[in-house]
Amino acid sequence: MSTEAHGDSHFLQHHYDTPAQQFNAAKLGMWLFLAQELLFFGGLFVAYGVFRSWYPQAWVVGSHLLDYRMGALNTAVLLLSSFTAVMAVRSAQTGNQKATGNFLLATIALAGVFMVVKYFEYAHKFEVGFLPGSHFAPHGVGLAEIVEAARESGVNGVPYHLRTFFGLYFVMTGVHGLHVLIGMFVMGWMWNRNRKGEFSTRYSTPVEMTALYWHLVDIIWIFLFPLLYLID
Amino acid sequence: MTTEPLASHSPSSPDDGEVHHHVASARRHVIVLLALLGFTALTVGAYTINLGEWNLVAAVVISTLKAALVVWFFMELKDDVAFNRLVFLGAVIFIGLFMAYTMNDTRHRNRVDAYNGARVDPRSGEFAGGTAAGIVAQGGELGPLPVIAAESDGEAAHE
Amino acid sequence: MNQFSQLPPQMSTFAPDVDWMYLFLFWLSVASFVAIVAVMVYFVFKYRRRPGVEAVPTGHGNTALELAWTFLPLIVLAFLFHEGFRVYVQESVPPENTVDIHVTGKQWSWEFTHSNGITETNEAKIPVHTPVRLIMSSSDVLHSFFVPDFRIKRDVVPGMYTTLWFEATALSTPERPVRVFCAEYCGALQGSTNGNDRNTNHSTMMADLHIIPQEEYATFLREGGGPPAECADAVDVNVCWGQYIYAHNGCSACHEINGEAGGHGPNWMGVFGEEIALEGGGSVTADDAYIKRSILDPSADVVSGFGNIMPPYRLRDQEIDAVIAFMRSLNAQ
Amino acid sequence: MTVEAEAEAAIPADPHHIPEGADYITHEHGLKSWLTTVDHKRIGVMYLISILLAFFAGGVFALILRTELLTPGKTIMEADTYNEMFTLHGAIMVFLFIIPSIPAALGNFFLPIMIGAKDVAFPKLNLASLYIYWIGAIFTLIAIVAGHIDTGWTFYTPYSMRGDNSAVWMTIGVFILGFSSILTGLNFIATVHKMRSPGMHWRRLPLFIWGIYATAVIQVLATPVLAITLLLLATEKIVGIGIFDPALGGDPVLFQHFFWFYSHPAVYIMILPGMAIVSEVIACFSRRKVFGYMFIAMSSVALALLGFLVWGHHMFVSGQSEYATMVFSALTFLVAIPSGVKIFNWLATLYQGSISLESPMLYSLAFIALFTIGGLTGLFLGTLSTDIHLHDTYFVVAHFHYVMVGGTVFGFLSGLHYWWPKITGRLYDERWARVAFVLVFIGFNVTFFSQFILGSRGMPRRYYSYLDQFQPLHMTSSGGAYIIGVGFVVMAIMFAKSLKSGAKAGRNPWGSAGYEWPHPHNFAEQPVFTRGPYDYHLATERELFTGTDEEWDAHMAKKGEA
Repeated sequence: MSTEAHGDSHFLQHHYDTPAQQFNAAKLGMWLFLAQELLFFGGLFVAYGVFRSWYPQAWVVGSHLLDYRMGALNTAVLLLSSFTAVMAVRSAQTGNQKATGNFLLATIALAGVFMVVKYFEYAHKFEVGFLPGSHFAPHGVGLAEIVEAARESGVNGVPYHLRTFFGLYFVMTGVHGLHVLIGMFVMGWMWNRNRKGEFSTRYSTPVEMTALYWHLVDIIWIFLFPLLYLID
Repeated sequence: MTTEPLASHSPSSPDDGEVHHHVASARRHVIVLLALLGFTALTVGAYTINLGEWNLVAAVVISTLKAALVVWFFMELKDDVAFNRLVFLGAVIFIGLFMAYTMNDTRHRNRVDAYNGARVDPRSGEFAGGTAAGIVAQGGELGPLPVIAAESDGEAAHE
Repeated sequence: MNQFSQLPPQMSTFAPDVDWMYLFLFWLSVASFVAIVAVMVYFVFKYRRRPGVEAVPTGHGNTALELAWTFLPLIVLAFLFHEGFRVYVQESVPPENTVDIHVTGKQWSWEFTHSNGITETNEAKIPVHTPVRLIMSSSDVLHSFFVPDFRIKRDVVPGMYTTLWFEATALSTPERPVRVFCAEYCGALQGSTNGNDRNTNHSTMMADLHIIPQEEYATFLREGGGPPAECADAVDVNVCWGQYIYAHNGCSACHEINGEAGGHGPNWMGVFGEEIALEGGGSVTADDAYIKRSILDPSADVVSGFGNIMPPYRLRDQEIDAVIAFMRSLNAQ
Repeated sequence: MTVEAEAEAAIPADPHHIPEGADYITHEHGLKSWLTTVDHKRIGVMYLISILLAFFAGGVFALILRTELLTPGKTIMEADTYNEMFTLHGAIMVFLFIIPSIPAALGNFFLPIMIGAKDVAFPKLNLASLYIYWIGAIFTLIAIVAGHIDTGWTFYTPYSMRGDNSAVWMTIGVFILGFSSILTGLNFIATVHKMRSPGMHWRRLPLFIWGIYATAVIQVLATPVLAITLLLLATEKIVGIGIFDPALGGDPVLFQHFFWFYSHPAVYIMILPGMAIVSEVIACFSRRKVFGYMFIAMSSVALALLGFLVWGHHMFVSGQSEYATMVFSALTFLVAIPSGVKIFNWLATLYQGSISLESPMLYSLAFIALFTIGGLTGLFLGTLSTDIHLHDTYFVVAHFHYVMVGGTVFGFLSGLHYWWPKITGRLYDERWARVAFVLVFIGFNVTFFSQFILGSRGMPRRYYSYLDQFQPLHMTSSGGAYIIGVGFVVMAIMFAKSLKSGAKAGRNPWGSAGYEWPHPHNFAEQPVFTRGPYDYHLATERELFTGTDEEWDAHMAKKGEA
């Protein structure tokens, strides 16, 4: 119990002895949280694997109905945001308050770009009736797109389970999108705390934990992109 | 570690109770970012040249490499304690288990008995009860390609 | 032995193997349990706390002992797995040339369709000493086809086929048919008031298997089924047969025949030939054609005031005629 | 104002500081001080009250069920009401009582104390977990009030796709409860890793902590799969995404894989903490270090990990592939090994001990006997040929009640009696505690042993009505349930009297060498552990003294005179 450490370390909570202990506990806690996040998304990937192996034609045609250029753009955007997030952490660790704030803002902005692109993708699918499961009712341009996609992927007909593909597409990207939104919110909060000068070279834990979370969101997308958009 | 020169170690003693970060250089982060973007381009490239069966393998392998880069460098598992690595690895292993065992079932449901688990009764060609009426109506997994003539109606109805 | 273990009668070729395993496990368990509890009670008594007697410190344990009781049980467990799996494989792989019967589970009845196209509901004729394969599916929720006397069970799943096979080893009597239970929970009608009757909920979703001689089954396949034996002396065979179907095929779960209100379906008394209002407007005359349609495709014209809850019933034309005759006879009362 | 005083004022008051002469219950007053506390002991007590309420509700449903089953056909209610009752009994007992019971209530209270920490690693998160638990419970209540939830606690599709939306409320409730469980587990793992005092190395960790730690691993790794399962289920029900519903091309058997990937490991979330308590209690009442300490600790970890590999044994007759069935059956038998290791080591601990039979020990010895039955009947269900006959019958019902009630609940009661003086500062009437024990023990065996016989005779589970031939056994079972009910009423009165007028407990009424006993609350100063938690031959006379502080002073004075 080092009371002198408490004296000038307002960030140190009372049940910890040292800043290092507090940091290590926080980091372990965060990794455990990320582990549960992985398992959470893992369930979706298992469902994906099962139905992809059962209905390969639906998956190929469904994939051709997604615009891989938009997906690739979003991948690049998220990778870039991961970079700005890691730079925010670096700035916080080296005590550069201004750079920390700017990098956090850049990350939020890139996340925003991701969501805007996502919005356009969703809007189009809603428009032409590529809806999940029981609501799947393509019409107009959508029908033409299906004919085109079926021809491209060499499938002779409309796979019944396209609706399942879009069911999973919306759940997987939707749950991921929700995580992006939560990430934007948390980073905004961090930006505010940074503005108030709560972080220093001795204490930048919250920024680091937020960045860890953000990288995980990025990793999920790294897998979602080829699995959904790039199937031949 | 070959990447050691890129990182600068904090010189102070490790047991003074303070947090000692391995602050990595900005240069390393840029290199990792470029590698990630490169891999993305590679994935898209592999998609445009058709690899057939190997497409899935290529996609998953490249994605895993990308994820590994993020985890190892951006999330700094490289410099983290062994237990945190174990936590991450454990989560991945358990997802693998979940997937392996579930698909062990879903891919083998009709091995012992041709009828067992078959979605269509092979003798009568009849769909099992309780399936989507739509599948039955369409006479199988594949429905006919839609008639494009309906397009103009659909558009009109929508605008 | 069997009365001690409380197992049901052995009516299939699998039963002796399963029971042998059951009894082996039973005595293994009894022996293990008695040994463990005896040691525990003995220690508790022998080393009970007494003044002046201290516990002996544990020391560092005994690795050899630990390894022994970690790995020795594996031998027994491997044997259990092997024996259980051996019988399971037999149960999973039907022989060639089985007699096939299609089974459909639905809330809350079992339909058996024989190879001659005849469908029996909640009862089925089964030839003795013959491998029979059931090809099963469900038209609504999960059910499970469970025959304790045969020691077999398999879920009946909508959207896919599952199979079971067995060979019955003895004839059944009319008083004690081989009973089929539903072992996978499948619910009850909300607000149900007659939960004590057959085929109104999960716990009453039963069927009777009548194990008959092979020649009798062959005759049945060739010539088809007629009215039940109990209707042979009836004044009007068709009315009697219709009443039999009403009682045995699950109609009575929802349809009353006393002319009073209540029940989940329209009351049958006095309905035949009447003009009835339909759900969603319009009306129809309850004639032969309408009754037939509402048995085969109940969702087509639902009577006003009732939900679209009736599953389709696969009855043959003669059976439908019998049901209509029965309904007509109710008007006369 | 002096500089020192200014510095003092700048530091927020230490929420963990308890002034001399007060205890964690009395040092602050008022509802607000409880609802905003971050003290793990208070949070543990609030969990304890919450789970006991849930246990009461679940128990009432159980008695209603057993009353209905006194006769075939209608006894007191209709079939659909019965279906709702067993759904609520299962869901409340599993999600609101048994999963949070030992870890969240007793674990919260004792884990930090036993490792010499001031609190868990994340106290605010700990309080948040409690609130999340309450919110989940509220959603569950809404489901009960809003309508008709009759799917069984397993929510199997496509049955759960039908009916009204109360199933969605229930799903959301359980989804939220899952996060409470995850966050608690996460908190405990971080606490065990990062908050141990000097000298508390892994080979000294009390076995209770090992059990809670292994449980926490499952909570973190398995519960998120339940969360995604329920999310998919709710989405399927509201939007119809077509994953589990065969009417849309989905697969109902896939739902069972998803569900049991969580719910089988969850069985170990339930039983491991019970085993952990038994290890503590047996050591204390035998005055002896647990035999094969490391083997017991590692068997907990082994159970936690093996628990993930065997979920398919819930699906032997579901229509899954024979290949999967074979693998799952083989792996299932492996679970018997660590369970057996624990039982053998507990017996070996009794050998050459100094055994006394107070109520906590009675519950723990009963645990060993009942868990043995539960485990051995598990062999019937792991063996494929017998499982085909026994699956989905009362045999299964009896088996899991022997494990969950004979195991976990008896373990929980053992711990509750054992630590009651520590939590409340008061003693209870041992004679009445034993009367309650005898009633619960006898009632339990009457209730559930008859169900083994019912099951082997072919009585399926979840049956509202049954054939006449089963009636004598059903009546016996119901009679046993009433005896259990009486036993719990006696116990409740006994504990209430203890709270109201029980004698003041000493620091260590059982004379245990465990770390949690010799100090009034948490350790006043950070301790340095120099002996193991079961080293009776190394503990000081003061540490093992069973009386109050005043009695100790008198004792020392007498010694001085002599």
